[in-house]
Amino acid sequence: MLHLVNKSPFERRSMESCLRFAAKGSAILLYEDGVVAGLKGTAFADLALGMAKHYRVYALVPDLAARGFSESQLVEGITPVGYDGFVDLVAENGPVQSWV
Amino acid sequence: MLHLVNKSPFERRSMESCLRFAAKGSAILLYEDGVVAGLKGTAFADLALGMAKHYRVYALVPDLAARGFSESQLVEGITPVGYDGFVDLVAENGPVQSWV
Amino acid sequence: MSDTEDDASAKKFMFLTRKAPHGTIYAHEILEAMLICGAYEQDITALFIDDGVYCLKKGQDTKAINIKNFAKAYGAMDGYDIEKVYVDKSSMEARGLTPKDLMLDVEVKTAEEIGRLMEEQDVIITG
Amino acid sequence: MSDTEDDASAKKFMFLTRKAPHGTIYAHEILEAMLICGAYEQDITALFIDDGVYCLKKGQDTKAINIKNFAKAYGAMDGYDIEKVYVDKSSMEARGLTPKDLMLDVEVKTAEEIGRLMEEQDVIITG
Amino acid sequence: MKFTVIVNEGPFIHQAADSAYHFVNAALAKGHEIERVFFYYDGVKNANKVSEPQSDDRDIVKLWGKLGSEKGVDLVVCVAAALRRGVKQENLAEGFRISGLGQLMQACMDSDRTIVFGD
Amino acid sequence: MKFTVIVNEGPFIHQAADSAYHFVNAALAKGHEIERVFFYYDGVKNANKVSEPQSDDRDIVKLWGKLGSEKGVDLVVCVAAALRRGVKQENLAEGFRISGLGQLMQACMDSDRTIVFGD
Repeated sequence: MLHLVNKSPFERRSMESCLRFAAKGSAILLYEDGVVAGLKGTAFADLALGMAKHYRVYALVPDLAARGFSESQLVEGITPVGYDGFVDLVAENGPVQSWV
Repeated sequence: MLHLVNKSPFERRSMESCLRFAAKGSAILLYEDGVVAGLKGTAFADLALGMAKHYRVYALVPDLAARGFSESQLVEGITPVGYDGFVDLVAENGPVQSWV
Repeated sequence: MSDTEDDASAKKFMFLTRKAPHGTIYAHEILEAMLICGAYEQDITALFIDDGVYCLKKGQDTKAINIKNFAKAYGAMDGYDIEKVYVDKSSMEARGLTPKDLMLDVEVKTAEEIGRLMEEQDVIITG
Repeated sequence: MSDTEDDASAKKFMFLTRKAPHGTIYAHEILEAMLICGAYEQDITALFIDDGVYCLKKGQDTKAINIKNFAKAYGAMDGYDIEKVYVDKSSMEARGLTPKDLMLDVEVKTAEEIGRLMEEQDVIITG
Repeated sequence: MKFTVIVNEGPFIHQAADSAYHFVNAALAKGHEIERVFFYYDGVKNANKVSEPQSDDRDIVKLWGKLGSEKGVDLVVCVAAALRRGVKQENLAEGFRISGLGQLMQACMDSDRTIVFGD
Repeated sequence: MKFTVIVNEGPFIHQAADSAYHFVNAALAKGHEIERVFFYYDGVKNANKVSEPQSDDRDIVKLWGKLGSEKGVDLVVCVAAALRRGVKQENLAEGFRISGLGQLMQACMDSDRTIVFGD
């Protein structure tokens, strides 16, 4: 299945919740303010690295760019996608749980 | 001064932020979903006890009651207040910072 | 168990409550959606995790905040054949709550069980 | 330093940004309020803490999300005599940001200094 | 004392509008003055008179309106925030008025305390 | 595939409406069908035609409306959520229609995927 995380882990605990419940191997897409969870050099970078080992983790490039970051700043193992990739993730991984 | 915390610490990190910045001795009012931060027996109860030692901590009774809790379930050192007490806290402790 | 489970055309709907009551309207309006959906003979699961478990707390009294106490309507779920009502063990424990604190008979599930339950759904409605 | 600091009738206003840009409108509308307030010759402090520090990140490009890039307007603060622009050290460090990553010259303050700064205000406007 | 109250969120979705309303009433009951209630962000939606809550729930728009028309509390909706969100003179509830951010500044300057209610 | 999209938040204040809009466009471009976009909670405010954004910003209400009137995407506003929030036939933007939660259920039943966009 696909889990969607749209909030900064610095502000809310929704990513923690996602990781507590999501079965290993699921897909997780970081988008909107959630993209900062995937960046190198932050207090959550180690968590992001760990996530990328147990899940298929993606980050939405339009949201990264809007916040002044590029895909090269994502930790290893996180795959950058566009809105078309977002659509593919939904099509290929049902059902979808939004951690709003 | 007076700090207002209206969010559950289980959902957001606004109480953590408040405690990071608020000068010792300030007043802190827990209200709305924030009242659960003051309850005994939760994962945040120790933090609440510590808060009550370094700050003057209050919790809004109408919001406790709405969520099915009573003032006797607050950890030691947190003072229950009504909306009138909320007004007094504002009047007696300026300025006011809302950790929304 | 609901009859609709044996109906091959029925879809699996999960209504997921993760927010505390009264501070925001999310839990209230998920409940409204779930009760309407009860009429459609689908296979419905009501799941309460994170601060959503507070929605089922006994003794909520909203008079002093003058907000409609929607929590009373959880009792109507049974009448709509919504019988799969689950709460998350870790969420309950973190909040110091036990099933005795709740207004409904619920089944307590582990996070792992809930993760699997999510995977089985066709639709997860949350807010 | 601003002239208004010496004006005894001027009040101390803090405009506090704690939310990331674009995911919500809060930071954008605080900035709009702050720029209007610049005309009132009060003693204004612009403070960025928590995810608010992301608002000052260089190189924001909102074309692909088709949302107005309000971040460009931070540059206008200077023209409105808003010269006290502070960011929180701990918020910057947690996000791996340094002043070089930011679009403005800012002064980095510790949480303790910021706590004291808050105490000195007459008004704190946030959202 | 004189208070300015800022309401950042619309009715029903967040408790902010309710908390602000109860705070204002409690302040008045204690003999304080409300210099102004300023509705900013989604708070401007507290002034949308088309709103029709469930009959057994509180009607926040009307409750605010009464504070304005009966107790003379100055309820100001930010024009910039309101335009964006579809609140204009044509759907403005009784008791409110639409004006600019200057009204917020002036109220804060003339008050002893400013309190923000938000999400 | 057939998708149902649920929008939980109003325009401007949260990115949810924008993200949903971009998702719907990307899905259509890839040849998927949008069974329905259902506006719930504050999401109903996406259909308020009185909304007037800044001239240099996107106009989400109009963007949605075009998807409805030009591409035939079914844009349904929940009547119960809308009444509470002051969205009615009189201020409903072009391209939207108001209906009940049954329209959400039916869409989910007829779709391969349902995706929620929220705060």
